[in-house]
Parts: sequence; C-alpha cells; structure tokens
Amino acid sequence: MELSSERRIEAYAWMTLTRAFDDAMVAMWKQGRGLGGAFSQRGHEAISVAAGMALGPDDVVAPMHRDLGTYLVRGMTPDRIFGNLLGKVTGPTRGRDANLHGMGDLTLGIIGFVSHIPQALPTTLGVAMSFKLRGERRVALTTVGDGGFTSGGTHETLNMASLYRAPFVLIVEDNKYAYSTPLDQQMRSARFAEKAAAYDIPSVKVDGNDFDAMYAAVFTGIDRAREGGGPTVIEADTMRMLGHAIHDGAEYVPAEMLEAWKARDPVENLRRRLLEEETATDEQLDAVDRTAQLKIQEAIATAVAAPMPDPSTLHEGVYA
Amino acid sequence: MELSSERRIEAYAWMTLTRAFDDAMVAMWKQGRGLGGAFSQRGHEAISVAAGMALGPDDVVAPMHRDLGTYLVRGMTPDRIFGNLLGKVTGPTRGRDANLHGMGDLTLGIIGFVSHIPQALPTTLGVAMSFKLRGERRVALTTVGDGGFTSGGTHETLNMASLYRAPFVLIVEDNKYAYSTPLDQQMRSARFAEKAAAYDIPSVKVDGNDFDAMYAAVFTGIDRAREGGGPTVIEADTMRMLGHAIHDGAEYVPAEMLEAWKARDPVENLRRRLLEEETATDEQLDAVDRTAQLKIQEAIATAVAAPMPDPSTLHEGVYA
Amino acid sequence: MNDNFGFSEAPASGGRTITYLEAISEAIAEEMERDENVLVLGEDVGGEFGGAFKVTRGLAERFGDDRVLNTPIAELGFTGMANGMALMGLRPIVEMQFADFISTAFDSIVQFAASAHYRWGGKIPWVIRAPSDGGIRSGPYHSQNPEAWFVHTPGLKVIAPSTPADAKGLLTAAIRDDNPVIFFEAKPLYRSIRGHVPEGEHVVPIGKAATVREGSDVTIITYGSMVHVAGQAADSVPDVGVRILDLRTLKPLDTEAIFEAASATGKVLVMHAANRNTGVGAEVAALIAEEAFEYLDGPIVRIGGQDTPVPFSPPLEDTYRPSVDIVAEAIKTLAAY
Amino acid sequence: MNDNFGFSEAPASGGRTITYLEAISEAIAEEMERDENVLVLGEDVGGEFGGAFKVTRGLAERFGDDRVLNTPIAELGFTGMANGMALMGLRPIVEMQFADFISTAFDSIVQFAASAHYRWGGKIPWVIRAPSDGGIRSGPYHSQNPEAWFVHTPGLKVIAPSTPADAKGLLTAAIRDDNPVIFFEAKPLYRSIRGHVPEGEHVVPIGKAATVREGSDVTIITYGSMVHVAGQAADSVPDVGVRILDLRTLKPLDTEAIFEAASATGKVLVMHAANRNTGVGAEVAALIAEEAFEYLDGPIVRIGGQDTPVPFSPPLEDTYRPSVDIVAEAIKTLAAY
Ligand SMILES: Cc1ncc(C[n+]2csc(CCOP(=O)(O)OP(=O)(O)O)c2C)c(N)n1
Ligand SMILES: Cc1ncc(C[n+]2csc(CCOP(=O)(O)OP(=O)(O)O)c2C)c(N)n1
Ligand SMILES: [Mg+2]
Ligand SMILES: [Mg+2]
Repeated sequence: MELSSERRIEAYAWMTLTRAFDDAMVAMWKQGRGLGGAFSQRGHEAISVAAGMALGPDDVVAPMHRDLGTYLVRGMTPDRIFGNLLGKVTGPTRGRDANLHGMGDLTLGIIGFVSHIPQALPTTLGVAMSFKLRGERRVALTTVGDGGFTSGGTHETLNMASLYRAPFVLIVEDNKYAYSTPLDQQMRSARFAEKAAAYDIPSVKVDGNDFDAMYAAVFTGIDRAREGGGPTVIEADTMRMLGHAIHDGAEYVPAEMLEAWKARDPVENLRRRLLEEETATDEQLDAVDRTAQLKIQEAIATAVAAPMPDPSTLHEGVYA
Repeated sequence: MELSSERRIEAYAWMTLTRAFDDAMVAMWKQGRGLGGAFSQRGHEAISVAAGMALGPDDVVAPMHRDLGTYLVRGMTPDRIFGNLLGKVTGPTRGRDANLHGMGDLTLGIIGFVSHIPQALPTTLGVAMSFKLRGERRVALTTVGDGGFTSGGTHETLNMASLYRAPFVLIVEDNKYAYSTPLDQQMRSARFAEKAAAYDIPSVKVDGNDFDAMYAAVFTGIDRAREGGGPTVIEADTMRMLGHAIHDGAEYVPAEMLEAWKARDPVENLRRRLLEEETATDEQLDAVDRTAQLKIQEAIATAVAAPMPDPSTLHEGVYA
Repeated sequence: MNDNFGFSEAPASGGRTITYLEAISEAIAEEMERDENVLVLGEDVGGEFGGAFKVTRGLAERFGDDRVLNTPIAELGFTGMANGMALMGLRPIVEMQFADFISTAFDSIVQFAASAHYRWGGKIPWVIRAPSDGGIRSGPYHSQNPEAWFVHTPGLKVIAPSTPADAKGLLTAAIRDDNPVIFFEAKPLYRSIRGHVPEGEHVVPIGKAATVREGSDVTIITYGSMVHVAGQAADSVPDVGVRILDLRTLKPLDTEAIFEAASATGKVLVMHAANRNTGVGAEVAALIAEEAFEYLDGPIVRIGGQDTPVPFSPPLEDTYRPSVDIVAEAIKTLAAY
Repeated sequence: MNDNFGFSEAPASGGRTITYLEAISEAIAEEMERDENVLVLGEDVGGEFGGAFKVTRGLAERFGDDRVLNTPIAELGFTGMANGMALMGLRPIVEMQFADFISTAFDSIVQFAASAHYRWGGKIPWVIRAPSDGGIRSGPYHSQNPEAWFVHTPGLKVIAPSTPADAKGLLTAAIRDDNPVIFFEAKPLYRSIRGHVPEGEHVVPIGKAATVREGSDVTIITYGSMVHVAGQAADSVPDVGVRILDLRTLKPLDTEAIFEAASATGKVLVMHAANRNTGVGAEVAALIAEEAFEYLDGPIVRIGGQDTPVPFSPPLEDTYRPSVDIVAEAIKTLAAY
C-alpha cells in the first residue's frame, strides 16, 4: 500500500530522531557520562521506524535491544529512555533494568525486553494468541537478530505460530554479526526468508535500509495477520554500523564492509529519495533535523536532572 | 549398496528378536510382573535394526526409547536390558535408571538415553565433533521423534551439525504421534526431510517399515558422514502400533489407521520379501523365530533371577 | 498399601471426600467456569485424553479446544507463550507433564516471568502445575522435586499442598493470584489419599502454613507428601508429643508460623522429599537458627532426599527417600536430646 | 576505588603478581598446552576477539580454531555438544558469556551432565566458566549469582574462587577433574585485584576451604567477591577478632572446615552476594545448626542478596548487595551477643 507524503516525511522525522538519540548516547557514553553499557542501533533506523509506523494503535510490539525507533514511534519519549539508560526513577523501569532492557509499557503496547535470547519470541506469540483466542483484530510483532535465529526458542515459536495460525509477525534483523561472530560462523547459510518455509510461514527478504520497502513488507505481514492469515517472517538485510555495545570497537568488522554499507545509510536513503521525488525540500528536512537535535538535547537535560530511585523502594514491585 | 543374503537374514533375526522381546515385555507388564513403566517399540523394528547394522564397530549411537533393536544389534544382551527394566543390578544402569533410560555402554558405542527431549541430539553432535576434531573416520547417529523435532534443541543441533559439517546422522522417527498428540496438533506440516533444507542438510524420506530401504538410507548417510560430507537427516515414515507406554490404551488412535499400518508390518515385510526372493525358506525363518523366542525366555529367566542392587551402594558413582 | 504408596488416608471428616487429583481437577474446572480468562495448555492436556495423569480430562469437551490447548513438545516455547498470554490478562494454567521437565522451560520462568513485574510492571498471572515427587518407581526423570530452584528465584510464588482440601483451595488462590505461581502436585498422592473438601468455592490463602498436629516435645516442619510420612512417624512414637507444621506455601514462607512452631517445642526437625542439600529445608533451618536461636533446645535436624539422582530400583529409591522409620528415629533422638 | 569496584587489592606477597583474569587465562592456556584433549568453546571466544571479557584472547592463534570454537547463540545445544565431546574423552571448557545465561543451558547441565555417571557410568569431564556477580551496574541480566541451583543438583561440582592464585589453581584442578564442574568467576574481580600466583603448574584441590583470616570472636564463612568485603569489614572493626573461612568450593562443601570454623568462635556469620533465600549460605547455616549446635554462642547470622532481581541503578543495587558497612554492623552485633 502507498504511504502518503506526510507519513513519509514523518518517517524521516522518526528516523532522524532515532539517529540523533543514538549519536548523542554514543557521545555521552564515550565521554564516560553514561551508566553501565549501551547498544547503538546505528543503521537500523528504517527497520525499527517502519515496524513502529506499520503497527496499529492496538497492536503490541516487543522490540529488541536495537529497535530504538520503535519505542519512539510508539510514544516512549526520549527523556524516559535516557532516564532508563541513566538509572533514573523516570525511566520505564524506574532504575531497575539496564539500557534498553525491560522498557515495557503496556499503555503504549510495548513489551519489556529480556536479555535472554530469544525470550521475546515466545512471549510475543503468547500476546498474539491472546488476540486470536479473544477474537480481537490485533497483531503482535517482534524482532530477532541473525544470532537469535539460531536459538532453540526461535524454532519452537515459529513452529507454534504456524501451527496455531497466530497473528504474529517476526522481523529478522540480519545485521551480519552476533557480537563478534559473523554470519558464516553462526550457520551454513543465512537465507532466513527461505528458512521460514520449514514452518510453512510466508516470508520475504527486504532491504532493511530502505524505509519504503521495509514499511511495505511489515504492513503486508501485519495485514495478513490481522485478516486471519497467520504469521509472517520478514528478513531485513542490514548492517550493524558500530560495535555490539559502545565499549566494543568492533575491530573484527572489515573496513570495506562498513564503507559499502555507509553508502546505503537508511536515513540518507530516505532523505535522498524525498528530495529527488520533490516530496520535501532541503530546508524542510534540515528543519526536521534541527528539531530532532533539539528534542534530544532537551531529553538529555530532563533525564540528567531527574532523581535516582530511593533505596527504600528496593523491594517494591517484586510481586504484583 | 547391496546387502548380502546372509546379512539380510541376520537382519530378519534381529528384527524377530526385537519383536519377541517387545511382545514378552508387554505381556509381563500387563500381567503386573514388571516394574515402573515401559515403552513398546512395536512397528519400529526396521528402523532400529537398520541403524544398528549400518553403523560401523567404532561408530557411536544414542538410541531413544523405542530403538530397542539398535541396543540388541550393538551387542547389549536381552538379559541386561530386562535387568534394567526390572531394576536389577545386572542392568547397564545397575538399577539406577528406568526402562530403556540411561542404558549407555561406551564399550558397545552406546550413549545412555535421557528423558529430556531432545538431549540425545546435542550430545550426539558432540560425539561427532570429537571424531571430527580428532580426525577419526567415525560417525555418530541418533534418532528423534516427530514430537522431539519441534523442540528447540533439535534446531540448535541441526544448525551446528551443518555449520561444523559434523559426521552426524539423524533419523526422524515419524510414528504419527507424540504420546496422545497427532502430527497435525504438533506442526502445520510434517515433511521432516524438507525441513532439513533450512539447515542445508541433505535429507531423504524413507518407508520406515521397509528394512532394505531404511538400511540403504542410513548406510548412505553414514557413508557421507564418514567421507567428510557432513550430516544427513533421514525421515522414517512409520507408525507407533501400541500406546505411548504400556499403561496407555491409545484410544485416541483411529482403528482404521492401525489396520492400514498392520498390513505394513516391518517384520512381516522382510519375511515376505526373503521368501518371495527365495533368499530363505519358511523352515529357515521359523527356526529363526523359535530361536528368538528361546533367547528371550532365557533372558527373562536370567533377569528375574538376578539380584536387586544393594541399598548400601546408593551413593556409589555420583562422581567419577 | 501398594495402592496408596504407603501414605495414610486423610480422615474423611464428614461430608463428601474426594481424591487429591479430583480436588485439583475441580479447582481448574470451577475457575474456568468463573473466569473466561482462565485456560489450560500443555502436552496432551486436550481432547478426550486429558493429560498424562488425566487431571484435565473432560475440560476440552466442556470449555472448547481453545481453552484447553494441546502444545508441541516445547516447554520453553509454550511457557514463554503463557507469559505473553498472561501479560494480556489471560490466566494460563500450564501443565508440565512431569515436574522433571520444568527445567526445559527454565528461562521462560526464572528470567522472564519471575522479574517482569519488578522490572517494568508486567503482570504474569499464570500457574504452572508440576506433578512432582517419587516413591513410585519412576526413576531419575519422573520423580524429581525441583522446588528449591524456584524458591531461590525472586518474584515467583511456590506452593506444595499435602491434602485434597489444600490442593483445591491453594490452586484456586494460585489461579486468582496476579503473579507467576508454581504449583507442585505430589503425584504419589493423586489417587492414594482422599479427604474432605468443601462443596463449591474453596480458597486457601497463599503464604499461610498450617499446624496439622499438636505436640509439645518435637516440631516437624515439612510439606507435600512428607506431611503424611511425618504423621505416620509421629503415630509410631506415641510417647513423644509431635507438632507438625505443614508449610503449604514455600515462597513466600510463613516465617511467623515457622518461628512459632520452632519456639513451641525448642526441638525442630525439618524434612522434605527433595534433595536435602541447599533445599527449602536449609532455608527453614537457617531462618530458625538466626531468628529463633534463643528458643532452641537442640540441634535443628534436617531429613531430605540424598545427594544423588532419584534412583529407580526399590532398594535404592527407598534408601534415597525419607522413610517413616528414619523420621521416627530422628523424633526419638531429638526428644531424648 | 571506582576502578576496583571497592575491592581491596590482595597483597603482592613477593614474586610476580597478576590479575584474577590473567590467572584464569593462564590456567586455560597451560592446560591446553599440557593436554590436547582440552578445548574451549562458547560465544565469541575464538579468533582475535577472545570473548566478551577477553579471557580466551590469543588462544585461537596459539592452539588453532578447532580448539577455540566459536558457537552460535545456543547454550542448550553447545553445552549438550560439550557433553558428547566429554563422553569421548575431550575436556571442553565452555564459556558462558555471562553466568546469567547458564539458565539457557539448564537441561544439558542438570539433566544430562550431572547424572550421566551415576546412571550409567558416562564421564563428563567438562568445565563451564561462568562470569558471575554484580556491583558493577550491569542490571538484572548481567549480575546474577546462580550457584545455588547447581549446588542443589546432585552430581555437579561448583567452584567460586576469590583470589588470582585460587582462580588459577582451582581452574586447573577443575579441568583435570573427571566430573562436570561449574566454575563461577567473580567478574568484578577480573581486573580489580592482583595477587601472587606461583609460576608454572599450580593446582588447588577441589573441596578444600581456606582460613584467610584468623580471629577468635566471630567467624565469617563466605566465598567469591564477598571474601574481600568480609576482609574490609573486619578491618573496620579492629577490636573484634574476625576469622574468615573462604569456602572456595561450594559443592562438595568442606564440612569439616565449616564445623571447625564455627566451633572456633561459636559466633557465625554466613554471607554471599547471591540471593540469600535458599542460597548456599542457607545450607552452610543449616549444617552448622545441626552438626555444631553445641558450640554455638549466638544466632547464625546470614547476609546475602535481597529477595529481588539485581537492580541496575546504583542506589538500588547498593541496597540489594551486601556492603562493608552492613557486614561490619553484623560483626559488632554478633561480637556483643
Ligand atoms: C541466551 C543468551 N546468550 C547470550 C547472550 C549475550 N548476547 C547479547 S546480544 C548477543 C548477540 C546477539 O546477536 P544478534 O541476535 O544477531 O543481535 P544483534 O546484537 O546483532 O542485533 C549476545 C550473544 C544473550 N543475551 N542471551
Ligand atoms: C522436555 C520433555 N518434555 C516432555 C517429555 C515427556 N515425553 C516423553 S516421550 C513424549 C512423546 C515423544 O513423542 P515423539 O518425540 O514423537 O517420540 P515417540 O514417543 O512417538 O517415539 C513426551 C511428551 C519429555 N520426555 N521431555
Ligand atoms: Mg546480529
Ligand atoms: Mg512420535
């Protein structure tokens, strides 16, 4: 389906905001102004923003550690996310969970991320099953990395999603590495879309750095799920542009590989296209960029100023 | 490759012995002369005997709970197996593990079975990897049920077996049920051989009740592994002819389904063929049957007469 | 004897008496009737089959296949699926075919369900039913008592009833609880004991232990099938006044009741069928040694499964497992201390 | 301070001193040199990268990729693979990227490896290296201390060294041991403490605790990073004679040393960073309350992680985790009892 010009400019804005957040976070952590570790998602903006925008308001998503854009599109404000990164009481986990972990907020239809791979998958399947069993026209979406795909729970989830025809969409973020481990040390062949055939699940391979293509693929999958057509697997071809986490210099990634992918930068991609098509002007998009920078600086200020949790609350919330 | 007449008559003898063991066990347990539970393998004789015979003397196998024939062919005597079933000190687990569980004997190249599905798979992969890393021309083989195929460890094992090109052979015993659960409640499609493509593993579907076909398929897989060609998946099409365990009446299995499969009995199959081809005479095969009955009766007598473990040995062997 | 695995029958104190297993089935059916969010899932639980122990038999017919869901063999996956269902307000009752297989679902329980609420407020109102315990010649893989793994894990609740009435009342409470609750059923009790269970709704609060026998000489603190073994042992030493505290809930522990029971006699025996080493009994003994030290008149004796896998053969399993004789001996020794 | 996470540096008692991490790397390299059956496997352990903590850096270059095997993200599978390798006489050293992820491999450890020898004589001579413990702002999923799950499980051995010398000596012993051994490395100690380690072969026997501080008033029984916290607490109350027993091996426990340490002062404080509830400290306290009761002059005090997940934010984690001040207070209270 065709996205309106407004929506595509909006997409550019979300991707720019995501990129601005990421750049600022990386800078802060490198300056030692962070707390604990943090994961850069640089290069994944098209995937996470497309997922966020293709989902309906009542749908539910379980983003993983590089899906920053999805959180933002779903309405989690940058100051809350920085709050989480800094262990502040204003973060969605109130200082309990680290970096993008655990940032769940069901009022925004977001499931908190669990480190243990691939926990997000069976959980999201359960969300999808609740929609199916209750006859609700809602969809649940999650993402898995190339690395997470080789984990047993992924197999169990895809098998059950297909068996039960659950309204479940899975995006495989093939960013070529699991930490330091390249694809060819993870599996013999990395044709994820084809692997979905083992589960009789329809699948498609998409350029994960092309927002329009990603949006179309995710929308198609969500639409199929909503109409009772069961699950979809989307293989998103992309690249992790920085280290696994900020402390990781990623010397193991060949320079020429990064060079090649730089030319395919998802944010630049969309900007170029919007300009070529004359959907937007340089001035417009520069303004969008400036707004993003501003929002992020404000968010950081708010988060830095926010209080740390009160030690006396340690035991709160162990039980519901 | 062609199997000699002698070897095929030997195969008939092993299948008959397996069937005789199974019949006697079922009878004993129904009469309340057993201990704990027991699993009948009726209908799986061609698979387990073919696996046992196709393996080389230095190869290693991890049979599962219905692969009685494999134990016998590898040289585990019926009296030891009955000893295990009866909790006797003469069983390979010396009364520690139940029924066919834990019946490992590395002098026979057999890995003990673990109840937890699919533990046999990664373990067998590790055995195969030890052969590869040491440059030994040996192969490791194991089996998994249709039910076990949906378990996460199966996915992890197949992915690594392919990645490392391990000398690993997996037989999928598709006997149409996992306990009471039919195939169509386990997965959308049960085309196991095709699922192997997701791991880039060569595979074949075989009539699991046809000894000659099974032997050829297993031999081919073992040969490929031995020659450095990596893993193979063999889908064996068969049927569980009795309940999941002896206490299970299996009322959930349609009578006509059992009828149809009765006509495909693996032992009868081979006997008929040996006679038609005039590879053997009725008298010869009747003699083989009588010998099997005799061996089993002797084995039971030996096992029944054997002592129970001494309680004072409880703590022996917790550590090596 | 052989039929009830050596467990004493709970006295039928008037009214109808039902088995431990019937009590569990009843609780599930009544809660499914009461709340359409309650559903059952697991291996072989559906259809006419109704599970390895037939606990869920008849439910599919009554409530439909959607609410009695057969799963593939994928404990990690279907327990994770239950996590997601629970987050959306469903109340899944997950059956582990045997408690032994709960280890296969470990991450979905200890890493996701246990901490979701603490980390971000995600409520996980499921119950895992786990048929546990041995003594019935089922070997190392169908006899385990793994409760200690989960009592050690923050965020879970753990229950282990010893009677039909508690089984029904605590399972009902567990289903209504907004937290992940692991419900350990003592499978040797399934058909071996009958007991009085009130008709209709019956709720037993989570976190409350029960004094099931009064006595002033020695206190036995235990739970599950061992409550019956403790009772038989106490019967066998009539000259010793034995007080028995049935913990019923293992997490959170009823520490008040534990300290009261300990101080009441000053002599404490803690026992369970699970491996003694770093078991729940260790926690109970350690709590008493710290909080009720002044009241102790003797060493805190612990009896539990030996530090070996659960062996299959009767002479070995009977040595592995706490017996009436061993407990009776320990009672006498403590009383004489 | 910030750099060594508040841990005191072990005195460099002459000779060369190396870090806790260097000691571990050295043990692995020397054993790989000595025995061609020893190999390393896990996520990111291979190539030039050498693991998340760089413990295996340089090994691939030196011993080849076949002996330093990178695995996919599949803890259940690659630990199961290690079981099979070990059955064939290889001695895999399996690295869990963080101890927290050991739960993903649970079945391969507690259901296969732990009981294979007991059930049928299958030897599993592997070592799992698990970087555990917190205090370094890593949050609920990179700070866990899961040792109790494995101490409760029959058939495993569990080790938790507190110094570079013990780290090298016990890891060497673990690699040579014919049983599955889980080796919990206290990652806050990796680069924060240095200590004297003998050149060349250095073996510390499994199952032996060490008295690391003499004192006659109060005994602290602990292990891992908490040995250093206990030492600092003892330093802060110079007027109390504090004896410290470093367990070093958690399974099998050195019960003799525990009873001796307890009776030496009659006042015992058991502590660890792991969750207190049903932790290893509960077993130690319970053993003392049963076997050394006559020698006790006061309650057995237990200090451990709170019954919550390990929180990320400093004010919360510092409250979750045993601190020097809390321990010092407890020492004073016990001494005054
Ligand atoms: C069960 C488990 N093992 C190990 C880890 C540690 N870990 C965190 S992220 C990661 C790599 C994930 O790679 P991939 O799935 O490709 O996602 P990416 O980081 O590339 O986006 C690993 C090994 C984990 N989180 N869970
Ligand atoms: C992890 C795990 N869950 C449950 C079980 C209980 N169980 C034992 S056999 C079985 C059915 C296995 O079916 P399949 O793999 O098809 O083998 P079959 O029995 O049909 O030969 C089940 C559910 C188990 N052994 N392991
Ligand atoms: Mg990746
Ligand atoms: Mg089957």
